[in-house]
Amino acid sequence: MTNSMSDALKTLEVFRPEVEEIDEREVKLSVAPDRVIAVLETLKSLGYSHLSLMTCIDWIEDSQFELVYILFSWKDGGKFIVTTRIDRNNPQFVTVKEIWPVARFYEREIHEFFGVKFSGNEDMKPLFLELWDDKPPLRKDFDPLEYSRRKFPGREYQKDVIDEAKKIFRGEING
Amino acid sequence: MIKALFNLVLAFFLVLSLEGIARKIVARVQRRIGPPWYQNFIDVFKALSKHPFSNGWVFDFGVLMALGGSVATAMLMPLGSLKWTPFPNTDNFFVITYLFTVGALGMAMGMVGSGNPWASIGISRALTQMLGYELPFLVVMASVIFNYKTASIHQLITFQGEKWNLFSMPLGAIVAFISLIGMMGKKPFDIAIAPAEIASGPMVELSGKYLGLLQIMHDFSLFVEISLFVNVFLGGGSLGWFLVKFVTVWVVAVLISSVLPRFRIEQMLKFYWGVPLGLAFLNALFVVLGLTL
Amino acid sequence: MALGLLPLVLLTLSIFIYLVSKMSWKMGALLNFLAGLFTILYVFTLKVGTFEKLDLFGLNIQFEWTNVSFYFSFVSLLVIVSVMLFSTKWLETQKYRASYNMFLLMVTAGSLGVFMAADLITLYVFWEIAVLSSLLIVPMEKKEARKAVVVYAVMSAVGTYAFLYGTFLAYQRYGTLNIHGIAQGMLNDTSIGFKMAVFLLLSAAGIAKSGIFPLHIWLRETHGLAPNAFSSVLSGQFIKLGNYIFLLVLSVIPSLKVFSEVTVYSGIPLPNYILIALGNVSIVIGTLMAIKQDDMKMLMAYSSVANGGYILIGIGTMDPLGFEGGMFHIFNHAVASAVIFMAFAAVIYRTKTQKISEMGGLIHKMPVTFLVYLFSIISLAGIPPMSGFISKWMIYQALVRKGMFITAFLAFFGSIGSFLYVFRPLAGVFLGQLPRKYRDVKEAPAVMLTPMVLLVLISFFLGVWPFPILQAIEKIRVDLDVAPSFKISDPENWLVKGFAGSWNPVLVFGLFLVGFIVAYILYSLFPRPKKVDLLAPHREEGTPINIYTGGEFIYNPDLYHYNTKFYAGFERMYEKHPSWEKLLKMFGKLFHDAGEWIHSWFFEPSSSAYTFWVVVTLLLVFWVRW
Amino acid sequence: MKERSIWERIADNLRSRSIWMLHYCTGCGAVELPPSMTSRFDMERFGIAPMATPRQADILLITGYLNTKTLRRVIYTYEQMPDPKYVVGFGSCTINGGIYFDSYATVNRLDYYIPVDVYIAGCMPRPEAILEAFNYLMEKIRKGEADGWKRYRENYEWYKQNQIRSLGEVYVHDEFHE
Repeated sequence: MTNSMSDALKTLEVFRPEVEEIDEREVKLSVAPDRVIAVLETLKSLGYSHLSLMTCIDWIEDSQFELVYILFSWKDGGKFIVTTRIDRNNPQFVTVKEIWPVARFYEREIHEFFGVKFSGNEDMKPLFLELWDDKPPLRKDFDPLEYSRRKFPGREYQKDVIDEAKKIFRGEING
Repeated sequence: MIKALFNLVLAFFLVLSLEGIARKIVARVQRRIGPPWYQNFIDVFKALSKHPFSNGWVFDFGVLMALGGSVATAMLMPLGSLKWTPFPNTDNFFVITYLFTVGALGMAMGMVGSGNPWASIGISRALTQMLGYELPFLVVMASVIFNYKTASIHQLITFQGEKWNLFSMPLGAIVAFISLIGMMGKKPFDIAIAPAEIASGPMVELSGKYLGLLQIMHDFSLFVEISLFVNVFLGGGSLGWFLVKFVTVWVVAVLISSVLPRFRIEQMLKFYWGVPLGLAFLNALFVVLGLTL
Repeated sequence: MALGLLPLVLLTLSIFIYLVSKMSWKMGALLNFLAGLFTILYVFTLKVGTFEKLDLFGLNIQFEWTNVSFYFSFVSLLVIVSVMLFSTKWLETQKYRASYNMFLLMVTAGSLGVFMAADLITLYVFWEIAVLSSLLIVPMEKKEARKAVVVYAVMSAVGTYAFLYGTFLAYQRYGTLNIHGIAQGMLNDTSIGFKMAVFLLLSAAGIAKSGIFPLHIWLRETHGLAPNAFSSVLSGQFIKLGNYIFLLVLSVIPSLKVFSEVTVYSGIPLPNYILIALGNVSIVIGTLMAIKQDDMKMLMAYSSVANGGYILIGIGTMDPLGFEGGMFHIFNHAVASAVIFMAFAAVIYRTKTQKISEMGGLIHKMPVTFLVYLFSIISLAGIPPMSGFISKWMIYQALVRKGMFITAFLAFFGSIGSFLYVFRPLAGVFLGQLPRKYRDVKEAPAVMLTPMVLLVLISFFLGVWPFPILQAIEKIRVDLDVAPSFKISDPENWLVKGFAGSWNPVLVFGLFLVGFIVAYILYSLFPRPKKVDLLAPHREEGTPINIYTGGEFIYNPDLYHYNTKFYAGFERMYEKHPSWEKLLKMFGKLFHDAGEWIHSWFFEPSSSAYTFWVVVTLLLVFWVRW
Repeated sequence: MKERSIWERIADNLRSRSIWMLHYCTGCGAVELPPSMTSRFDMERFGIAPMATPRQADILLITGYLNTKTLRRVIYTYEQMPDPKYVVGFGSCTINGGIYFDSYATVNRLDYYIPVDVYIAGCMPRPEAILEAFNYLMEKIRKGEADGWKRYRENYEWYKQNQIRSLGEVYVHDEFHE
């Protein structure tokens, strides 16, 4: 952990983040949802000005979404990964559009693929998917194979080609 | 009138097979086999046999006017001697060059009429290119006409009985050849039909038979341009000799164009208005002072 | 009615028409048209050579009807009558209709008087009538036109007063004002300097009027901002006044014999050479500036500059072919630019804008205007089936024959440049995508289309069978004995002969027809095309434009039309070009500041200094007592 | 296979000898085309040349997986091509979805949407396979069996209905092209 990152951690003590050091210049901070905005702003003031990614992870077992903000500092090359857990059934969170304008598109994408609503960022139009009519696709409970079979009819093979291919692969029958 | 029809038939078969040979030459330069010599015939008839799209009556009218213009010019063109001149009293140089531009203007109007901005960009490049290569050529031709006091092509041929203009006015011949490459739209100067940049420029909306008709129009214009150069600078002689010279000029042009990259518009204009124009005026000066070799 | 009365009758008629138009402008316009029609028929009946002397308020006006005046009045009347017919419908867009009718008739009267005048003073009087009435018509429509008219007035004033000064010089030396008298006097005059001075002063009016190099600035704004139909008269007919002066100066006063001892190059005397040099420069300026204009009327104004240069070169060479080419080009340019300006007027009548960049795809809505414009640009650019080519062919023959390679080069540059700038409005305004705001534009009314179609048919007919007009010009050439022995047109075997070979216009048109038929046969042999509807996005929303757009769906046609900076590649080459207008504006500024300085010198704020200067000037005046 | 008139047979012969390929690369297989054009494999000797616009092209090469966005543009381009047109599907992605068979955005079978004349197996076939396929296509054209475009015209409704089923709507407004 570089010393500049460790003093940044000291200033963040007040928010009592769970610190986990992943790499020499990479630290993960998991914070309670209501303190995230404050942590982000302090980190930005400390030089971690580049929001290089904002994404979301679906923990379906404990029915939670984990919002991940990756901040990078051009001064000392350190990277802070700020994460927080929000409820999965009614995913709500505050927008960070004012801090980083680019977040507008990240949030729009997260809304499209996970269904998380961001108060304060109202243009939630679909960004990548065209005319999508099903559950947000990157959720764990969405089954792409079933969707693909329903939406894009495939080719019916008389004999089961796939397991025959496995046999050829294992050399039981010659190809 | 029979000679005129003979002109057309000769133009069609001669130039299409020559273009097939040109594709063969380019292939050989790139060390590959290349298509058979009759490939262009197949392409033209295949294009004619498809079911095309038409973008409105201006599009059709433009293609017809283009083909009509270049067919009329091909009919006027003498082939190497008075015996093969379809209309002896009307083969004036200026009439041929300006009747040739009827075809060019008809094509330009038709292609822009297709409504595709690629085509308008291509046509604006083609017209600028015409401004580029036409001027040195006309100055050289003016000096030739001033020297022999006649603008009718078949008289120019008879004047070159013993010594070709190529040797009596070498500068003029070089400049005329450079602008001939520009006129034909071969490689260094195919800015207007650049397939990579503007999706084959004016020909972007040409489907089926329009593509075939434009290909035939291009053949007739090639025939007119090269036979103009051969008549004025490489003297006359029988039809056989004329064809030999025609083929040699074509092969030399193809060889040059198969190795050169494409110019930009400014480069092309600066090139044409630089050395070739200077040489053309120098040639005019020599002619005025009577210093022809 | 006697010859001299014609212009005077027209003048009184214009007052009468003003009163009639006050009541109903449509009646006034119709009367105007009938008067024009009557004049053009009457002009045919006039016998060549009738001489007429009138004294009006003590000023004896001499008229003489020669072949030249017949040719010029026929050309200008043709343009004016068609514009009068055009404006019977077009006038509804104008505010000052009655005065428009009146001044238009005054312009006709003035120009007829100029063409008929036998002596220079009558020529000057009618010249002033024509110029002043045009000065009053130009600022009628647009507010900015007022400033443009000032520039126009100054430029033509420079020309006319130089002309007047030349007349007095000639009168003072040769004792006569009659043109033939002056010509006789100049023939046996010896001092070259004096003859040159009179020659250049007289031709200054021509330079100003037909927009040749030094005095060509007014053309852009005046043609651009004048009321649309009148700019057609301005460029079609007013340039002919300037060309008449050139003809007067170059051939009526036989410049070849008068300046035979100062020949510069291959038989062309020095003054002709100066005029040809000016013509060359104006071709280059006209072509280069026309290529980069975005306003279509200003574009055509610069094309008038270029074509004025062509005419001057044609007549300047005093070579039989060049002379006849120049004279024929006067006719072609008049008809072609009149039709083009009327076509633009029809377009503006419908779309209310002059900028090429704001328009597009009008062919779907105004096909007849498109066809009329297409055929007139074929004639203006000098392409075979139309009459424009014959005149340019003759000029090239003369230039190449005389070995003037620089002029020939510039003439070729002008003619190929004319392909570029006539094609720009064709592609930008008529072809391409129709913008949304012109979705319900209708075709121009029939009354506007008929004059255009008639003029185009005349030009087309003369392109295929040019001999009637060539014989008329040949009569003029024989009158002014410019190498009378040389035969150019012999209608028997349909040949137009020149030094360096001949050609047969009917045969060329026949070949073009044969080519067209061969193309049509080939076209109809093969499978029928499927129609692509270019107006689909206008008919029902939500259908993309069905042309190749790289696989993308384009719903908004306005984005997909290429008309601004059409020749970007070429325009970039002469972006920072020296501008003659800026030079003159700088001079204007210089005089303005000097006047300002002197003005502040005198008009002191304090009254004592003011009285002091008045006393000093009075003393000075009495002391000198000149 | 109905009997073809003499003109039709000649035209098919001509069409087989000069195929113009549309230069519209939809997937990863397009990288195999340049080597098949240059001197080692030289496609041009069979008369096959790349063309810039669908209006001039005869065959449309689907060189890889097709997601919904590209499929819309492919259908639109296919309809812009003049009539005797053929489609060649490269690689297993066009046959049965290939490695993206379970993706929510990738098409599993190409010829539900546009008629395909020749499939080339392989997860991106090499130039030899491509030339072999082109020769096979030329043979089919000569025999008149390559009638994909006729099938598209005859059961146009079926194809349209398939397209709507998978894509919702073929033409789509997106904010980036207004």
